[in-house]
Amino acid sequence: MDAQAWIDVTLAVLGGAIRVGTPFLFVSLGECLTEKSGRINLGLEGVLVLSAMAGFGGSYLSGSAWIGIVLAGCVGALLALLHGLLCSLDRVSDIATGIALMLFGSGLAFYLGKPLIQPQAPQIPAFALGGWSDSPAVQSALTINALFPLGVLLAVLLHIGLARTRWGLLVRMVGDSSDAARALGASVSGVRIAATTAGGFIAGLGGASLSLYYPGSWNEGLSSGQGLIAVALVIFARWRPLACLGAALLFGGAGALGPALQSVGVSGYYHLFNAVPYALTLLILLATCSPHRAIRGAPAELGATR
Amino acid sequence: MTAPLDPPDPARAPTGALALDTYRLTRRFGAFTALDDVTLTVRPGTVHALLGENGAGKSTLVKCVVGYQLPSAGSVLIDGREQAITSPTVARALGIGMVYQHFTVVPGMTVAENLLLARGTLPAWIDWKAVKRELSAFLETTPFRLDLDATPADLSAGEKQKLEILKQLYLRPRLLILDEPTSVLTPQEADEVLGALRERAHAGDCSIVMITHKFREVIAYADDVSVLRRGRLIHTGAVADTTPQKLAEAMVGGGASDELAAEVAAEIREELAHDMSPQTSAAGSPVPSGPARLQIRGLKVMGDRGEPSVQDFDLEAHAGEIVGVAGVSGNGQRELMEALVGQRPRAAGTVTVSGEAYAARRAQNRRLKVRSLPEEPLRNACVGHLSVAQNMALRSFDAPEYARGGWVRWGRLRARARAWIAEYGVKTRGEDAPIRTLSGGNVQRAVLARELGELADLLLVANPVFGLDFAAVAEIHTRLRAARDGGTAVLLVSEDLDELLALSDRIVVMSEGRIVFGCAAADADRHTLGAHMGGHAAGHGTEHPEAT
Amino acid sequence: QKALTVGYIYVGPKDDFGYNQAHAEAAAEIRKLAGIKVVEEENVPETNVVQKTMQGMISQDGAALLFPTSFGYFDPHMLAMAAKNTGVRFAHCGGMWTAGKHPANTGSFFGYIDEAQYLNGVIAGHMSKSKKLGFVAAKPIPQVLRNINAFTMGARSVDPKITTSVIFTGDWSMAVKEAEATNSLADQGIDVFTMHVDGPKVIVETAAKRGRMVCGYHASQAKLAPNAYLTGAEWNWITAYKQIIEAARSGAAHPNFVRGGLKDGFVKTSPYGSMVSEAARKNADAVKAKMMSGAFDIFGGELKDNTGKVVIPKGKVYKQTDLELEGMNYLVEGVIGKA
Amino acid sequence: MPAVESSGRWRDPAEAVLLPVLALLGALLAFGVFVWLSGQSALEAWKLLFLGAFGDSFSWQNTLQRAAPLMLTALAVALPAQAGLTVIGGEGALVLGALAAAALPYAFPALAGTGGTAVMLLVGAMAGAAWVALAGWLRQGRGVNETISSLLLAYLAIAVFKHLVEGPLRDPASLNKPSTRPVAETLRIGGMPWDGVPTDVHWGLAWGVGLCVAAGIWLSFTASGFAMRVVGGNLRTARGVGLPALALILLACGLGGAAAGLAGAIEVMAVHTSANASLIAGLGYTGILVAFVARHNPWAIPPVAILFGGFGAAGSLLQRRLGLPDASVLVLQGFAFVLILAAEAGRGRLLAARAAKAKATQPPATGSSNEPVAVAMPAIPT
Ligand SMILES: Nc1ncnc2c1ncn2[C@@H]1O[C@H](COP(=O)(O)OP(=O)(O)OP(=O)(O)O)[C@@H](O)[C@H]1O
Ligand SMILES: Nc1ncnc2c1ncn2[C@@H]1O[C@H](COP(=O)(O)OP(=O)(O)OP(=O)(O)O)[C@@H](O)[C@H]1O
Ligand SMILES: [Mg+2]
Ligand SMILES: [Mg+2]
Repeated sequence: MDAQAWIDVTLAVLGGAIRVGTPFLFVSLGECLTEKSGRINLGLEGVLVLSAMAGFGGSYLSGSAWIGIVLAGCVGALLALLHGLLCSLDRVSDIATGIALMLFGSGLAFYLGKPLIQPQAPQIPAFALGGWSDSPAVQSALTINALFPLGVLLAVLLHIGLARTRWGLLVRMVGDSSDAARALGASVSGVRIAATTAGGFIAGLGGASLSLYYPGSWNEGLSSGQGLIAVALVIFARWRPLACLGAALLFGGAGALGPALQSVGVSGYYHLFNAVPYALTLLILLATCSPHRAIRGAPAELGATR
Repeated sequence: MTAPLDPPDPARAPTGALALDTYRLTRRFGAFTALDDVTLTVRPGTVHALLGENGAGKSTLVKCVVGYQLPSAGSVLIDGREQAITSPTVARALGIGMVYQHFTVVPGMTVAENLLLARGTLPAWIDWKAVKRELSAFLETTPFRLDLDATPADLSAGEKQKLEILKQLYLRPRLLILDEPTSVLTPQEADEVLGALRERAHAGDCSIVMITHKFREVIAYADDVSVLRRGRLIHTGAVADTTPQKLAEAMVGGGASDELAAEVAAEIREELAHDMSPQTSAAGSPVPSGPARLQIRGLKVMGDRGEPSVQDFDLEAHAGEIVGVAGVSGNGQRELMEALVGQRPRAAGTVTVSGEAYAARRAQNRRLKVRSLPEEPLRNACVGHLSVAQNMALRSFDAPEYARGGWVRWGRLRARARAWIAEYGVKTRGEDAPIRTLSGGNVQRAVLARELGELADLLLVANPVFGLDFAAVAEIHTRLRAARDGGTAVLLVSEDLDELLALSDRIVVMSEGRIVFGCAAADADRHTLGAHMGGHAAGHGTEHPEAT
Repeated sequence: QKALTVGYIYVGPKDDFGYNQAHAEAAAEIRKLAGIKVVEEENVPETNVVQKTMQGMISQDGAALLFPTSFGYFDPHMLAMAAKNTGVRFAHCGGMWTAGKHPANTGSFFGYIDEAQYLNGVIAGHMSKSKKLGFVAAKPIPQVLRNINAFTMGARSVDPKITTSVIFTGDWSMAVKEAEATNSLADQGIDVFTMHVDGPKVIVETAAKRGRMVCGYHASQAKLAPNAYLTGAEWNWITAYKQIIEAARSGAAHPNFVRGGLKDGFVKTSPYGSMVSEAARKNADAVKAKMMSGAFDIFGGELKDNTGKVVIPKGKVYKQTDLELEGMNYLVEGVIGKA
Repeated sequence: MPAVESSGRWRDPAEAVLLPVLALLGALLAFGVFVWLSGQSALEAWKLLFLGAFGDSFSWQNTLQRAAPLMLTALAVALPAQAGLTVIGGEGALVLGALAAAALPYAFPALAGTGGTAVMLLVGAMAGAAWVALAGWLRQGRGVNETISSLLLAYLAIAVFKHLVEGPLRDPASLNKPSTRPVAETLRIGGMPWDGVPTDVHWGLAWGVGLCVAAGIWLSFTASGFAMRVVGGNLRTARGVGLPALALILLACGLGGAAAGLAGAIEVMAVHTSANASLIAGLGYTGILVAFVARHNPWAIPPVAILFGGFGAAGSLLQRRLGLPDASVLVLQGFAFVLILAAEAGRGRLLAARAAKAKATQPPATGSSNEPVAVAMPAIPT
């Protein structure tokens, strides 16, 4: 590989970080909020798929991508609400419920989405910030979909919100000590249901980014485990929204590596290159975790994750 | 919901101590009545102590007052007016604050955040600069010092308890309820805290209800005292008009057997004796010098956050003695016990049992006859969803007499479980009931049967009577003494100085993961021990116990 | 006359704008024929589940002719079922039926779609300004390699400087990877795309979004990108279906090895997009006419692969029907990538 | 609130069966409504569901054949769960098991006969065991959450599998379906006989049922099985009584992984005849659902796997007869899973009337003497 090829691959990875990373950003923010309240939602995979379908349908039927986005968020919130409600029943484990919702969400999405495989729907606009360069690679890396800035804003808002708003403190308290929350008269399951639902809304936006921007259509292979990986991203972001942004970008960039290498002629081993994001995630988790102590920042009520 | 709620405005809010009355307050859990028709009066501007055995209903009473639990019947009157206190929020609005029996600080949030949260009525947007200024100013007015940016994980148990109290003082409560606030404090700290609170009460700022098990505190700080037994109010009146002995009799009741009453009376005398006149009474028999059963050399253990929580730890226990380890909770006792019984890796040092390097493995436990009674047995020594019989089998299900060719002989184990249930008086619906459906004391009994059922050479014990009532305490203490007299070496870690003084032959004090003091129990004196527990005494390790 | 029940089995959704849709569209035509009953099942994995689906169509629905349409159904699944149901005919799409080796009640049909891909290449060669073409493919198997080679050779017949960059996604249907492959290639200045994956929709849309041109595959994707769609290589399965069904109805021997190209009506090309230049149309139409007359062979010597090795010696010409081509394992000169 | 204490011993098992059955009926009802809303007859759908799953011997074979690998992949979740770990990476163990079995003849071309089959199954099982045990070790030794790591490891295993099968190990003769070299006829696994006639249901079913029963017996009646349940029930307790927790957890993970690896090897030797990407059909993931619905109880896995197999078999018929999309089975499974979970909350309440009566007759926990006691000193009025 020559110098130009290195530059090209780097650019492609940077561009891919945003393109591929956008859904991860939203899902991991949604999961982060959910987990901050002391609950884990593996069902975000189902949320992602169902909301991608709903967003696409909404955009297609209404003719406006923005209506699609809102619909995607709402449908995501609804499914997550179901998770929240189920988990607040006695003896219902959140891991099992998450897996159930993964199945249920994808089933509904595939069933109801049949008529949506064919049509095209209005897409989310993108900002071309790379006009100053005449390299197509630079231009494409700097073509930013309108949802991405929204995601960044959300990350910042969540960061600030968790640190200095009443709701943020409440969510963190419930996630850290349900006894304390009860002693202060807060409704633990109420807060958890609300946080889970809000998390579902955010993850739903990730679904919209899949079906309405990248790759920009609805089909049954649209999500390939993004919702599940988000759970891993939240751990290595150590439950910090801004770090979720970084984790999502890193994972997105790693996902762009395989195709980028092939496009500059590094062929072979593509199955292995395509698995780089997973290997990277595992390595980072290995570096983050320790057998002797809980990860700093982990909500204490989150028994399932260490 | 969304309107910004203002912080309590000290200038406008009504101030002054509240009067509290409960009228025929009753609380039932299923068929069981935890609180039975209690009518109680707390005079404004006084410190009112609440006494009672474990499970007498003290916590239930105060939880009903603050709306954490709803009474099944009866009412609560504040300043003579009936109030429907349906949640802690309502209580807070009325000016009632409560320090719960168990910590309710949020471990992952800073001291400042914890204090702010306690205020209940948070503004939608938090201006941390202003809040911190306000909090610092507030801290100035209290006798405690805490770093606002520390997280509770960095605080000792005593500091956490102070934070709990600060959380309530910050609200400027007009009625403050404290459920066993001094159980994790050294005697000196307890004096400091209670003194400050009494001052406030007598200044007319607030009324105080204080639950405690320590007669010393009742006598020294309370104005009035009430005694609950099995959910009923047995006695209420001025402290000046009563004596500890009378209070104790009220707690235990005339219905108790003579033997038990004598036992209890002895325990109380001991406690008071240690309080009032240091260095008078000796506990236990003279220090024996049997063969060394347990030798700990240079032990180092890491805590949950990766910090050393036990270090340079040397200790020996000989056959036929009880070695008591005293200390304020959170000074490494938990980690020490865990490292000894194999629940936590040891970072350095050696542990030898009867001359053999000890790794807490199963075969070793069986051969060297090592047994343990950890604290919180349901969490540390049981599997909640397994049956009583299965839990009783945990030590021996793979021993030759109960397992043949890898197959467990459950029939035999169940028969033995039935025998133990009868012998140890475990109240259970049967040996097949999941052990988590048993009451705390009965779980303790079940574990005791398992661990003491066969004679041990070394017994590792931690807080064996925590949360138990007098009868259970007396029984467990008797069994521990019996084991000692039978030649067992007992290592007894306890946060209860009275228990240590009553049982031990030798006492060492643990502070910040090290042994800082040691002496024969006969020479032990409450105040010296307390000083070492608080880390106030002379430098670490100067009076090392291993001189014996 | 008793109705003939025909079963169709698809590996993906019937409306994927691609491989499965091409079959399902033709199956829908068949359904309209008198005396024919069609049963269908989609998203059937290539495990013993497909064996059960075949058996179910036979025992529960009375199917006498089955069309398992995915490569992976052939061996061992279809062969196993054929051995158990000797009275039922099996017509597999894409497999290599071999006389003597495979039972007589089975057969395979396929189309020489590389002809249409060659024509795609001719148009692409004319339309490309950067002289760099892109091919997004699933896996390096002979049918895919043959398409990549034909496309490249078509383009290089216009301008020998043209190269084709290939990206293998590794999966037949993986939307995000296909989009990412398209974008990576677009970043390299590639301006005409084609593909061989199950559902080309994502690639067509992504290329169009990037302002690139695209040649379709499997079915027509023209309406997805009217301003970017040059032409496309399409299946016309109805021809093969009718042949096989007629034989079943008349009781004639089961056609075991059915192949055909443009001139046989097995494949077709999409109508040219409005932006396709006159010169391009003319050139492509001329080649197409030769193909229709049977006078055009794509693969002839001397042909080198992209490592410089001669794969077809000088003077040697392969007819489309030559079985050597069905085992192609190289990428020709001008292709950037590794087989 | 206090949990209701059970009294009769029959109550718990009765409830454990009754609740999921009720939930299943609820799911069928919900599915009927769903079908009806999309314009089809619910009655017809129910009928076809039954016919397709259990209607005749063909349906039964269809159902059982689908159920067979699910029993093994469910064990890959249930056994680690018994030791306290939530592992969801059975798919990775399955593909590695398949890969190992298919690759073995490359190294030992002389393998043949029953012995050869046994060796291949063993090697497949060992490959799966190693992979899940790795997740277990990452948890115990490194503190990495095993749910996440097993998922990531599954993705990695699949990538390695595809790379090898479509690259270095590819049989050049496998043209359009890149595969390893086919397994020799003598090494393959055939159908189980029924009444002397071989059926379509291969011996994998026997392995599945056999291993589930073996696991059930092991957990209930042996010392090591009980030790593992103690580790899963309370790790601190297990350590406190000196059980070798790490070894037991690795054992549980290894055995679970071995079951999934075995499933992979059986898929190669009984179904696919070689290893190729068609193997990656989500059997590992469906196994997760089966294990969770069975509440990780090995005894419950076979019936639940048969239920899921039946769903699949019936879905096939629903598509062909009613033209419902293939996803309708997913919807039905989704309803069933969600409702079965929700029903768990009804535990101890379903048969509560009896329980309440039983409880009232129990003596209070705190003691037996409840008569009023003399007040030891005069109460001072305030
Ligand atoms: N949530 C509950 N469910 C069932 N029983 C309960 C519950 N809370 C308390 N009890 C029972 O009510 C009785 C009174 O409990 P309470 O906590 O008030 O005792 P206490 O006097 O505070 O004892 P301690 O000195 O141990 O704190 C006990 O028998 C206890 O087991
Ligand atoms: N999880 C549970 N399921 C069913 N019953 C329970 C459960 N937990 C507690 N109980 C019952 O609630 C009652 C109160 O239990 P608790 O542990 O508070 O008893 P206690 O009064 O403190 O007794 P002790 O003095 O022995 O500790 C007991 O009768 C116990 O059997
Ligand atoms: Mg209490
Ligand atoms: Mg108790």
